[in-house]
Amino acid sequence: MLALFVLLTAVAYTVWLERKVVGHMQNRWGPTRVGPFGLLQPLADGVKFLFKEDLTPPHVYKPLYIAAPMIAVVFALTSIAVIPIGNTITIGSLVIPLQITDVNIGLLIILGVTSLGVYGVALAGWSSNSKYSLLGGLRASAQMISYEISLGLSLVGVLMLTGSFSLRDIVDAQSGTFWGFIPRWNIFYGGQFIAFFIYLMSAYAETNRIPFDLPEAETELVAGYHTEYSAMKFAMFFMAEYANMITVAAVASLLFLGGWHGPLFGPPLLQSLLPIFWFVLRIFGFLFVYIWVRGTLPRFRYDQLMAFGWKFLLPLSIANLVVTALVVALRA
Amino acid sequence: MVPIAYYLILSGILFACGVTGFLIKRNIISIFMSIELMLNGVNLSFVAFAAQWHALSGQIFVFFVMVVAAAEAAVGLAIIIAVYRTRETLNIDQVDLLKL
Amino acid sequence: MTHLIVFLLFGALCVAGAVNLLVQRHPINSALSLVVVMGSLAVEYLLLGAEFVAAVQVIVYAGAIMVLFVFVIMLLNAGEEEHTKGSRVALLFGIPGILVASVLIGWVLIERTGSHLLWAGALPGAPRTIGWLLFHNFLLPFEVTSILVLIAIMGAVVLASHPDADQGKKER
Amino acid sequence: MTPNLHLWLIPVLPLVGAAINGFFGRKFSRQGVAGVALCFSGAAFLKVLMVAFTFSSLAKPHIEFLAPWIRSGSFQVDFSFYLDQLSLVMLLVVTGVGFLIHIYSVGYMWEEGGFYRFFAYLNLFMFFMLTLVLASNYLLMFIGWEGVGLASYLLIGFWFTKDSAASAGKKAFIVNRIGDFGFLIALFLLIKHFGSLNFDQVFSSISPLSAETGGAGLLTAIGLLLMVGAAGKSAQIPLYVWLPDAMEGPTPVSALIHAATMVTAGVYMVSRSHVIFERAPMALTVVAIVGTLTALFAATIGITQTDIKKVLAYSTVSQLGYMFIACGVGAFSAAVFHLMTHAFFKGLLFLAAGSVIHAVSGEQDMRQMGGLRTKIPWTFWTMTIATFAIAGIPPFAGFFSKDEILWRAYQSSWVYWAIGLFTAFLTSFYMFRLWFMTFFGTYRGTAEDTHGDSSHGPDHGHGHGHGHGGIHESPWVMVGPLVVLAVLSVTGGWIGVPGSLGGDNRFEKFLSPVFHSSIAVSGAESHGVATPPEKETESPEPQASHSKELIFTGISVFAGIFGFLLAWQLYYRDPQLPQKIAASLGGLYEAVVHKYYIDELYATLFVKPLIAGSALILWHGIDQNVIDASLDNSAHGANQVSDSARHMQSGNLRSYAGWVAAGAAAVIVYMIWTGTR
Repeated sequence: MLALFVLLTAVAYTVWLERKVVGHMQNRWGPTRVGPFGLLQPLADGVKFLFKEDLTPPHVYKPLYIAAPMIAVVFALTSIAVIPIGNTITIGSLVIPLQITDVNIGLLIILGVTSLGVYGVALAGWSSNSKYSLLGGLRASAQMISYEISLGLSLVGVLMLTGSFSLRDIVDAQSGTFWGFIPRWNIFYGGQFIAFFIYLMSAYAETNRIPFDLPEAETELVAGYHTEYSAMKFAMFFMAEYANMITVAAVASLLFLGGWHGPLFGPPLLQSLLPIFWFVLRIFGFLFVYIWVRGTLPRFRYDQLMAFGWKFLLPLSIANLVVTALVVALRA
Repeated sequence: MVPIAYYLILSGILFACGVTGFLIKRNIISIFMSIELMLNGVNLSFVAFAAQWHALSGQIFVFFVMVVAAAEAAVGLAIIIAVYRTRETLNIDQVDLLKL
Repeated sequence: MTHLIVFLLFGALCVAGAVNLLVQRHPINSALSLVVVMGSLAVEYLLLGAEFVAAVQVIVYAGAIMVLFVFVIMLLNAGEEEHTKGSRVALLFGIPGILVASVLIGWVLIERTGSHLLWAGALPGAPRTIGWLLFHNFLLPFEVTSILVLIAIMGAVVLASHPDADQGKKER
Repeated sequence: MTPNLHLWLIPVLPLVGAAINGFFGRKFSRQGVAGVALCFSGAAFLKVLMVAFTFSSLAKPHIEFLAPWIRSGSFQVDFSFYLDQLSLVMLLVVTGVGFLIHIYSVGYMWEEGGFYRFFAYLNLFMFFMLTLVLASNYLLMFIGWEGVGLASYLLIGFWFTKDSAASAGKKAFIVNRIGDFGFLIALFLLIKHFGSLNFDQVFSSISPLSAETGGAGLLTAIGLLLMVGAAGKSAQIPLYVWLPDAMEGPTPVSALIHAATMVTAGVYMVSRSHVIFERAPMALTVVAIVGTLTALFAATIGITQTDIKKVLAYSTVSQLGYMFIACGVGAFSAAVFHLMTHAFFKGLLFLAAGSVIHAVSGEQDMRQMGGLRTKIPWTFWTMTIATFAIAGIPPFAGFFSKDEILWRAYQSSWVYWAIGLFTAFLTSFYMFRLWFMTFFGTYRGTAEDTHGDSSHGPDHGHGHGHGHGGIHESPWVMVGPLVVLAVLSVTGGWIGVPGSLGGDNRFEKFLSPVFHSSIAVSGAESHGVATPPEKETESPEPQASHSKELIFTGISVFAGIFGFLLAWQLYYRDPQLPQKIAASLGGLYEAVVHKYYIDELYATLFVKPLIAGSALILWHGIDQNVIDASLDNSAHGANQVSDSARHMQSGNLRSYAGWVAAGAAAVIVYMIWTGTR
């Protein structure tokens, strides 16, 4: 429950952060009115969504129209469950595990759940019986399936380096440093920065973010698959998207950026809280890159997207996989 | 603890449902999904037997089944698309040119 | 005990999904019910301890194959299936035949396997061991299957590649 | 180890000739074809002569193994050759006479179409005949046996464009089949009871057996069956009918196959398996009776025939009858002796007749001839010698052999002797009748009548060739063999001068080891009709038998002379008389002219019912109603079934699925049903 609350707030403030940053990038101020620096803006948005009229257009296929956003948001949030945000905190005697469940195939579950997330988008696009939405849904599902492959393959490299599916083990394998000053992160290790690059691209595509936001391209299809949605249902899609972003960011930081490892100092309580801080820092850094890219890059054409995914990313990831396998085999 | 027979019965029910769907469905895609359902029932029995005999090879077979199912889905759906393109229908009862 | 309860719960979900697949007349509903079936099957796998199978079930089946189905349904915009008078053979022979067959199979299974109890996580199919098996004992089938998949991909591309159906080609 | 004589060369040489002529002869010139044929048959003859010269130094019987043929368990049959005195004599006769007739044929057939074909067949016949003679087991012998049948069929039907020739060929073949059938069964019996077909093994396993007086014994059965085969091949009653018709073939063929060699194969076979016959008195009796009847019967028919070749044909039949008498009374050496001499003079007769026919341009009816004495002297003189020989006038060859046979016959039973004597008289009578009708009196034919009367004149077809000039002597290639054979028919008998005439019967002594060996083993047996001749010759008081033999010799000579006189009276002095006599005899004469209606009898008895039955039962009944019907119905049924079953293929996927499901259910039910029990 706590985790859910934390996640929702995180989502809300990611939205705020995005608006702020993009605003500054475009020489605007972004939200300023509500609260200091508009810090209460997310809250206001939430309230607005809640009280808006939830209108359902005719000709929609009701059951799926209603189910789609829920599917989207549910899958988006469940994937957080297996993500550890740090080691256990020990305050005095009580021990708080900072992870909801630690199954030793956590990563696989994340992948599975995110892959299920497609349904929300696709069904939304299809059920709300309009050409924009349908095109958006089609694009979304096609694009997600296509990029899921290279995403998974890019992760396999890391998995081979630290032979485990358990996120905790993966993170623990990244503690320490090379030669004392370079942190022993996977991104610096065994040529995994290529994998990281692939992961980044695929993640953008998975979360339908610029430059791969074809499904919801405002300028072509009005808003893609959630054209017909309003109020809370729209909010759900919104939350699902940002939650996915956060999940992806968390996975990236866990797998490539050394998880919660970082310099520890100060009193024990601080020492026990610092890993969480480092972890959240990485996540937000990653999100910042998201926003940054959004602010700078234009959108792809659809065929370019597909060509990029199938003809560049996939071979690249396979090559990376082979090289990593060779490295592991030689080292073993 | 659950008697293995339950798992097997479950898989049997799934399989039977698949076959029935194959028999009564008229939409090619639905029929195709019925096939997938049958495969799933078989997979369950595989895993259950693997658990009974403590032999992982059962699970390996499940993987093979999945891979083959994936390939089959790719080809089959492509075929369905081609059929739809030429015949403008998905109703299996209307795709019966191949007869005497 | 919990094991039994969970099993019954998701088993019921499975059967419900399967039956729903049959009764639903719209392909997309059938597809979604099939997704439900697969998801609950994944849980059953987890109960049996086959985590990796469960994960792959979710990722490959529910996450890829069924998405593909949904995609095709959306692409072809398949509507309600109309009730054409099908073949009497299917109803006269097929249904009774399959009923008899299933009943007999069930009877024999119960009769043969007896009440062999399975514990939760009876057989931990750890990814490591499975991979080991896959690449040692089952290397040849593995390679053959990979070739099969390659051929399937090419076949799908060839079949679906058509000027007016680019997405069909781009799949998988 | 006895030297290897390469006996296999003897049969194979003619085969090579046959192959060359048969396959490539079409391209050769006539000279080429004749050259090839003569080369190979002559080579065979030379080979036989070489063998004959080394013969005295051989261990007899001399068996040469060539190659294994059939090996199944203990039963084995090889390609191996069996050389002893008997087969040597046969070899000399076959190759010698055969070679001469080859030479003769070159001239006779020169104008014919299918020249190469003729010689290919002729060589082929030589091959089979030699195989038959040299065979060391009954099976190989049977191969030769069938082969000569085939060759004779081909040669009888040489002018296959002519119906009579073709049907005659078929007749010969079919009648021979009947005999071969008996022969085959005899072979099976041998295999069953003695587990072998090799002569030496069979005989050595038979020798210990004692003679069977009863008629139903195994050896008797075998003997009778062999006799059936021999009767078929050697034209004995009741299977002689094919031989007269066989005269449709070219005359050299008649000379070679149907007088000199093939028809004597039966005699050879009987005397080869004398071991069996000596122990089957019943069979021997049958042989003797058949021989006697045939001799008499054919002779009587011969009297009335007007076709020159037919006369000779019937005389051949009756002479063969003589040989069988000899066999029947156990005088195998005498039989072989007569076989040889008969080969000489009968071959000569036929060749001479052929020369006559040649001279009168294809005419065969004696009534169209006459007064040819001066026109074709060579033919006349050689023919005369042959006639005297066959009539049994000393010192010609026929006299000795026939006299020998009669003497033996008397020793066994006077009935044989009497009939034989009468037959001898008839023989000389019709031979001289032929002689007078052909060469004396005035020429009754028209020289330019090249076609003759196509009703008679089987050589009609080749008559076209002789359209040149009138009556003319034959070319030297034809006359040469005549002369050689004439010499042989004069002197041929001298090697067998019986003791009674101061000779010591060298021929019999030469052959005696063959026929002696078995007797030595089973010498004890003295009962039965077949008193072995050798015992007689070595009987204690030769003088008495000698004087007795002399008397009989005189009687037979007198019979021959009487026949001559009668013929002279009837056909030279007063040619009208025969018609009167014929008229007075009336029906009997008619019957004789029509060969006792035997052919018609057979036609009504066997041929027509057979054809009718075949047409009714086999053709309409079995072939149409059973075989064809079953095929048609099965096809029709398949058509029906598939017609109804094809509705299963409705093109409806779900119905297919339904079938599959039903089938799966059936399989599962079956598996469980079997698995739970």
